[in-house]
Amino acid sequence: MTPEPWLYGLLAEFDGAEQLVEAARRTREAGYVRTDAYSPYPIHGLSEELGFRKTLVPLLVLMGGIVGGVSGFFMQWYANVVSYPLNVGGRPLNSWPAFIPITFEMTVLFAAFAAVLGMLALNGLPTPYHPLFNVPTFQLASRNKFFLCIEASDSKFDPDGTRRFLESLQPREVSEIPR
Amino acid sequence: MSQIFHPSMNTLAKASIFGAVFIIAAVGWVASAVDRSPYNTDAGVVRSQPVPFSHEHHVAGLGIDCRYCHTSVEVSPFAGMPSTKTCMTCHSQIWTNAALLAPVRESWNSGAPIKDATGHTGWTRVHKLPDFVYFNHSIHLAKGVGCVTCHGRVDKMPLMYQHASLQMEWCLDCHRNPEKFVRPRDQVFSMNWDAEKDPLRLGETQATLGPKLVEQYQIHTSQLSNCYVCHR
Amino acid sequence: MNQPAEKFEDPNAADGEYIRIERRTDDLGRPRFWRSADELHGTGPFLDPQEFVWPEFTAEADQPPGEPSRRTFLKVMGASLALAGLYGCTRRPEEKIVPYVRQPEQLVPGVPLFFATALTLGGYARGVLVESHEGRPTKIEGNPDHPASLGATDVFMQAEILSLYDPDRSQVVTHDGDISNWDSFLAALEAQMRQKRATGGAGLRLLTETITSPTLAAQIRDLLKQFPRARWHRYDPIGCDNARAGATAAFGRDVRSVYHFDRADVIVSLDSNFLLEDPGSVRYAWEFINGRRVRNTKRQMNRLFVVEGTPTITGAMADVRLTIKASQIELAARALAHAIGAAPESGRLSAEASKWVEEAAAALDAHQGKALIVAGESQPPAVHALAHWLNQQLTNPGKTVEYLEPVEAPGASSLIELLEDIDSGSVDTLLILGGNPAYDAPADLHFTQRLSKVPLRAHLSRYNDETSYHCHWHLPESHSLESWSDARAFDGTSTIIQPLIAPLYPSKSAHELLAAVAGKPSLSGYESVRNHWQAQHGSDDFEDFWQKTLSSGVVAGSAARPVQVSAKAPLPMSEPSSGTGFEVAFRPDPCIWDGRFANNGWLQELPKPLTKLTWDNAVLMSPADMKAQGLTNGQIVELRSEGRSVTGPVWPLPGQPRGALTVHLGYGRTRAGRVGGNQQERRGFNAYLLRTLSNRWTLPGVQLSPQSATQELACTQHTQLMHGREHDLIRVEEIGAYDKAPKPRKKVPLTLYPEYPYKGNAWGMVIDQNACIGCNACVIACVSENNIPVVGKDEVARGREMHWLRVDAYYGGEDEASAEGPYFQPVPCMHCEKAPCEVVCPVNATVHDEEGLNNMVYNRCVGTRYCSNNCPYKVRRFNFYQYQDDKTEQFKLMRNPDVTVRSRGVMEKCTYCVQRINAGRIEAKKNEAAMVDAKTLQEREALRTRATQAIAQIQTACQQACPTDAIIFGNLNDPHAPVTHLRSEPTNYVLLEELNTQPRTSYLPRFRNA
Amino acid sequence: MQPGSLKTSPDAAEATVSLGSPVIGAGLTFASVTDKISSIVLTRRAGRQWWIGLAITFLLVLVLIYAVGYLLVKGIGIWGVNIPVAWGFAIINFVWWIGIGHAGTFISAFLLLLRQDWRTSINRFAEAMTLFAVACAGMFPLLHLGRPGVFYWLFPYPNTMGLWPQFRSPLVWDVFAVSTYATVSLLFWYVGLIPDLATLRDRSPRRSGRIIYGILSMGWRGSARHWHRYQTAYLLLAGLAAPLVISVHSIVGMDFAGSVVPGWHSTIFPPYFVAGAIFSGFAMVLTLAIPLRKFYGLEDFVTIRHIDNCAKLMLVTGLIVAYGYGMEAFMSWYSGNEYELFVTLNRARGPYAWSFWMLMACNVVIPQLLWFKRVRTHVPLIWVISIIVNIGMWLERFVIVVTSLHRDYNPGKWGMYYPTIWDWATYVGTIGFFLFCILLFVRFLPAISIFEMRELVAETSAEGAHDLEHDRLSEGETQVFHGGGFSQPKGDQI
Repeated sequence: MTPEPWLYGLLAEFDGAEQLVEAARRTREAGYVRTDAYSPYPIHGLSEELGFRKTLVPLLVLMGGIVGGVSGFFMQWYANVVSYPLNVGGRPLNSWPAFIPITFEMTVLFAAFAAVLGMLALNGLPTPYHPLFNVPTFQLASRNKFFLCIEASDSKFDPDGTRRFLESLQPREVSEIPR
Repeated sequence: MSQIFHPSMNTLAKASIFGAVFIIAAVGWVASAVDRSPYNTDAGVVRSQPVPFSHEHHVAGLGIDCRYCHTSVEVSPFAGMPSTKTCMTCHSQIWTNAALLAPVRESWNSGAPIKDATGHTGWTRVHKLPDFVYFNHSIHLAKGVGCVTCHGRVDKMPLMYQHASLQMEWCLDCHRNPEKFVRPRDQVFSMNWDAEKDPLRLGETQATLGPKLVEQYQIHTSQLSNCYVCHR
Repeated sequence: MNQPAEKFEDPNAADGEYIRIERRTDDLGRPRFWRSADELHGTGPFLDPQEFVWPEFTAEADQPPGEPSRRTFLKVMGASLALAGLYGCTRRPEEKIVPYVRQPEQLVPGVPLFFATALTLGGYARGVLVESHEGRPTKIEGNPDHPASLGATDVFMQAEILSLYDPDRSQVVTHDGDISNWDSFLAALEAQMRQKRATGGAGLRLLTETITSPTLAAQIRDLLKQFPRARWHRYDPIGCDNARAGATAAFGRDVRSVYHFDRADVIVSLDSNFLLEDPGSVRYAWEFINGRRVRNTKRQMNRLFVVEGTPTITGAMADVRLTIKASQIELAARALAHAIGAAPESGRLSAEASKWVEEAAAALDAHQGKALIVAGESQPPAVHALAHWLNQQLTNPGKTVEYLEPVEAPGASSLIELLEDIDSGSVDTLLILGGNPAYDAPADLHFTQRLSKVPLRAHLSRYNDETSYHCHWHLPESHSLESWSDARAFDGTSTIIQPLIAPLYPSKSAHELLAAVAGKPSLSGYESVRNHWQAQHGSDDFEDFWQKTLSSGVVAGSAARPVQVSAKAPLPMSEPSSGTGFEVAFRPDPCIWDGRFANNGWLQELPKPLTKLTWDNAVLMSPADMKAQGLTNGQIVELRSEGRSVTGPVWPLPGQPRGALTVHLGYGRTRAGRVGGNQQERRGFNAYLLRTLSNRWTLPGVQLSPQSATQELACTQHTQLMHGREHDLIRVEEIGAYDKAPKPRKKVPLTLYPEYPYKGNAWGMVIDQNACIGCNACVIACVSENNIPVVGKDEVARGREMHWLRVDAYYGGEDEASAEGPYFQPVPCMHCEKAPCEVVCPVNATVHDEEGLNNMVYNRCVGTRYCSNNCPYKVRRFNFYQYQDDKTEQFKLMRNPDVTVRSRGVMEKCTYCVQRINAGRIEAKKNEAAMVDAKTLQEREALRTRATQAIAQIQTACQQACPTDAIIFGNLNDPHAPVTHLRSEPTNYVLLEELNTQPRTSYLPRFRNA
Repeated sequence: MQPGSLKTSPDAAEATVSLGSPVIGAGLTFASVTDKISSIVLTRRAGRQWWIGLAITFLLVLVLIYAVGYLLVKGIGIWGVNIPVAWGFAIINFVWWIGIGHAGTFISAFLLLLRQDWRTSINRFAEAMTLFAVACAGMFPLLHLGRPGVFYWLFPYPNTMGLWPQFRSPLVWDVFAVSTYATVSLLFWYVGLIPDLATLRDRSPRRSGRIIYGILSMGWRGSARHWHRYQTAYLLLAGLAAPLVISVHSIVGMDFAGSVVPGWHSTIFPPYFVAGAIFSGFAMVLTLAIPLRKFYGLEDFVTIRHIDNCAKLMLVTGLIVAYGYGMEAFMSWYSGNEYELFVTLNRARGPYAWSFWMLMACNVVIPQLLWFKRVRTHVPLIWVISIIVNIGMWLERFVIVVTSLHRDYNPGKWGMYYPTIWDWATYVGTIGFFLFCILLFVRFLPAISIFEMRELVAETSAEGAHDLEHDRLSEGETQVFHGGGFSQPKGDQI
């Protein structure tokens, strides 16, 4: 059966982290895939319960660092050896030891950018508008409430069945998320 | 709580972060373009002169040698500007009543330097280097750098304008690779010399001839990019 | 001066004269010049003067430092918000090129010309070559052909360029202080002279300084013939009066003594500062040093004994030195005479003094005929007579000393006679030609109030000064570089003084004024001079003579004739000065002389050789006395004598005798100008106020009373002790150090860095500290050559003076009591091959070039000043403000067009005069390139020689100015270059060698022959 | 729970402190933590002190603007610098400010990596402090240029001169180090802020606030997956910032160590510069934190435990610095280099001896008091000591810069350095600017990391984590709190 087009999903509100983790596990076991949980602070292991395995962020940071370092050193070598070779205080043109500090700084700079931008990109941020914000109580997700959401786009989703399933998790309440 | 933003904000927000990179790059590109543009370098800008002197007419038309007017170009840092007397050697005979030449005659009769209609003394400088740059015409000629190389085809300039940007990178281009520009010493004043078409040096091209001349004229290329060569 | 350019059109239109210069070089490789043809010396404004001296970054226009007013607030806020991001964005202003109407044939635009002429000090000529760019004199060098110069200069000659362009020079005739003009003066004069002709010139008086000019002398002679009852008086604040009186006393007639220091093995100076204060000093310095150049191959040097009343640079060079009160020196001289076998036994001497006398006497005895005794002007005639007698006893005349006819124009009466006549009311017209007696006449003559009794007084001078103020008429006098004249050197050699530029202002020379007095107002200086010499030389081949003379700068064979004289036995002792309290010695200031250079910023800012004080004179005092009196540096003291008093700051001078004070003349001017002091702002104190006719040089019995106030003095060297660093600073060796010195060896510096090969030229400099007399000529030459700005007293006091080349003076010895020297050490940039300054510059503004020069690129400098911190020699200077005066038109004309004018916020330093190096290199390269087209082998060789010559002839400004060749610059890759030989001397060393900066500037040690 | 009971009396807390003693007050819940911290920004009125403080500091900012303007008009000559002392206040202040900045990064990065949970309540404004300190520091190298208008020549960019910066110069290293440091600190700080910005967005009573914080928070909604990547990125940033902070002050140290100036040319500079930086940094943290917790009644979050730990770290770094001084003096003697030795003696006996001995008193003697727990837990006393250390660290830079330069190799060019009114105006001006920024920060952004505090609550008091009665109160709109759900601060405390 096809879900109503106006519905984004169903949202269950919990009081505590433990309940949320428990709920998340049972949701996954129930075979729901397009789910997500929301909490006022990072809860250890929650994302794993939702079937989230590993993130790409560290890889991006490594790449960023390598690019930064290489380009940093290359810039200095090129400027001193190729572009405009000058006898500066009788030092060698390629005074590589003197080039280390800048190489290092460039490494860190690029890595840091990779970390932040990568994290945002992978999280799909920024998304100032999101259907979840249509649920009045959702604002407490940034205070003291814990939420579990099953999206209507999930293949197993059906408004009544899913609602019944969610209520079986003893949430504080279950509300619909209009698009 | 109600939505704060319209759905379109999502795209907008993502685009703004992504676009920032390109915006910065674009700004940089524009800046460097302006820096090299005639607006900044004055290249190609014709200046008003007391007399609309035509190099095209005198050089191409009459075939007058550069040195006839720019007398000190071979011996001095300064090429030299023709004195009124120089102009009058011909113009006391021809075009003696031309209205255009009134300032010249005026100067000749009064003994005062040439003035334009508004009473400003002197010719307007066309090629101006900063005061911390010391350019020496004589050495460039001695080493086989032609007038045309820096001043362009003045024989095609009815009114004089600055041919090159005269920026440091432009100078360095030749100071680093003189072989691309040097010509035989006997051809430095030629307006249309071309390595391929030189009857005395058949089969040569700039690529083959240049290095030889650099060798012959003892041009020490590596020294040419020393600061003190131009700045003191 | 409003429109400088117009002032320059056709300078000597009046003369119908012009000089063509060709260039050749003598064996010394020094440039020499002569002129031929007789055409117009006209050099119009071939370029707008600003063309060459536009400040680098016009956007950085700036006022001199000062405190902010409320008015500046908005501007400041605005600027701060703009945050100066707009430097680069200012469009360059449109510039004009102003060509000639008729270009003088000899002139190649952009190529400087050199003219031979002479400058006078106290009337005596010193020959110079003046560099002229398109009609603007920019630099003064010595004339190698001139006996008083030998190609070298002193500080005064160098500084005349600034005097010429001094905007404070008098620019108009004034009458009773109101602006007037020459016509009205000449009218008034004519009216006066009309009735004078009737009375044979009764009541007409001339007052001048010493005159050696043959033409002027002749003009005066003619004038006195024309007006028999007129009289001519002479007064010099410094002069040679004692020497001439001494000669008269010894020989019965006035003779001029000319010394040959290079022929003397033993030299005894009786309070004579012959290295600085004699008309022949520049030459004497060279001769003296020539007698003591120590090399591996020549290990002897002459021996200098000095007894002096106050430390001088001559005393600093002494091998055996005695400083006692000036009044005691006559005793020492007599003791010396006694020891040599003269008549009367002298008075008692201190043990120290007797020891000095014994040593000196012994040395003199051992070198009969190769010795020389010189007496100083500050000593009474009796001492001079003693010196003459001693020289005669030692058979020196004809060998180390010669006696010539006097070179001064004879027939002048004294100042006192003039004043007496004024008192007797027999003077109604007084023409004062030059000089400034109202300021520098002895105080007890009350010159000004007696002067005011004269009905008509006119004063011809370069400045509207104190004397002008007390005269009805002030008449602007032309500068020596603006007018025709002639003058004789210390040995009588004449030079024709030719102008390089038309008078900047409506001024006349003494010749022109005297011509007017004689009724020929239209007679130009050129005519007067030329006519005189035509009369002297006779008309045949005169043209030829005239051209040769002008181009060589000396009148051949015009030296004074030798005379045979014999010295009488010494006079009886002149009664020794008495009186309790301090004894004050008056001395000419080593920088501004008798005050005539007071308005010259270069000289005011020049550190005095011994004290390194600038911008002020001080009461110089023995440190021991200062302790005893509980005085601190700069504390104000009052000097009182015979009801006259002056107040000034005290400064310690090691070696100054106890109980003696020294004050330098020339300061405390009230009408010198914006630089030299005026009513609002004085510089230093006026020592003339204590000076009396009878005590012109030494004033006994002066009461000293300390005041509470203290004055800040701008001193450029705060410690003159070496703090145990002699080895890295000035090495002082006993003569014979060579025997101990290591054998010459090629130094292979250990370094982790790659060796950069210097295949072409490798510039280097050797400074011979044994030859440096600390005269500062090099410093001023550098200032003049390199457009170095004057920063003012306050900035100097804050350690911001801009001199690229400084002469450090360090005292040897244990403490101030036994201070030796000081020893002098010129410190330019060392041009280190492993330069510490370059590595720390963040923008490549200072890097090395292929000839080993440490390039300083002003226009790239952002001003972090890191390079200065990292320079162990502290030779870098920074433009903390816009020091260059880019507003004053005159200075735009003065500057060297071949050197960038630095603006605010950039570092600068010694460049080894790279503009001269480049000129030479370009000349050489042009010839090299031309060798390709050479038809014959000879032609090829000629070109090659010209190329090598061009390189070999390159001299730095300091080297060229140095009177003693203490600075030797050249190409270290040229095995024949003098610098290469000196570099390989075994005693040659570099400063702070252990830093391994591998300097190109190295030093030879100072030697003592004690 | 009852109003007022939340705020445990400071005296009680400060009476005893041990490793076990709490890093936050007892009985805090997610809700109360969130509400209390966010209310400072969202609903509380700015107190009188805040306005007075802002006014004073703004005056100082004007002083700074004027001093800078006058500098640009007249030139660097208005300062006391000269030859030989070509560097003066500008460089001294630059190093001083950079040093202060370091504590922020140290706290947020190092202590995070070391899992020091007590850091959470101070890292946020420590990072803010870093940013503003770096901003102040950054001004000086720019202003001290002879030609500030061409500062950009220190950056590599394609230019018509075909020239590059001179990459061997420590000053260029500085340019890269400081700009990298500023950028990374900013990123680190902002990333840390995102969840809290979301909290503010959700709690802001005003639409304007919701929009602004909404934009800044990028639509953060606390998704488990987001948290996962977020924490990874944050941890990696910390891992990058840690070596960065070391490198930055090492490079600043090399500005001196890289030269040949006796008294600068010393291999020990980089490490002891870093130690000194953290030394002064913690001093500044205390100088700011102690008044802050008082005015905003944050004693529950910034507890005596924090002060005690900071004090201990000050003691440790202070000892390292003292060791540095010792080694410097020892090496100058042991090297046998007469110039090095002279500099050491000249510092102790020369014209600037006063600064040297004051430095010793401030940085070596007085910090020894921190050995005593009584002192470490006596808040006013600690505050005074922290200020003394700040002064001491400024003096250290004065001694290093001035006394080394004013008498180096060549006695002929020795000199003295006297700062001018403009030196002082610029320095005081930057202090004003710094505090000005801090005041704005505490007003408009959460001075304490809310979500990390929630985390802390979750870890420390599992049972207190949810408190129904309190939640009811707060589900509605936030103005409910105006009635004062919890400790209503006394008027003069706001």
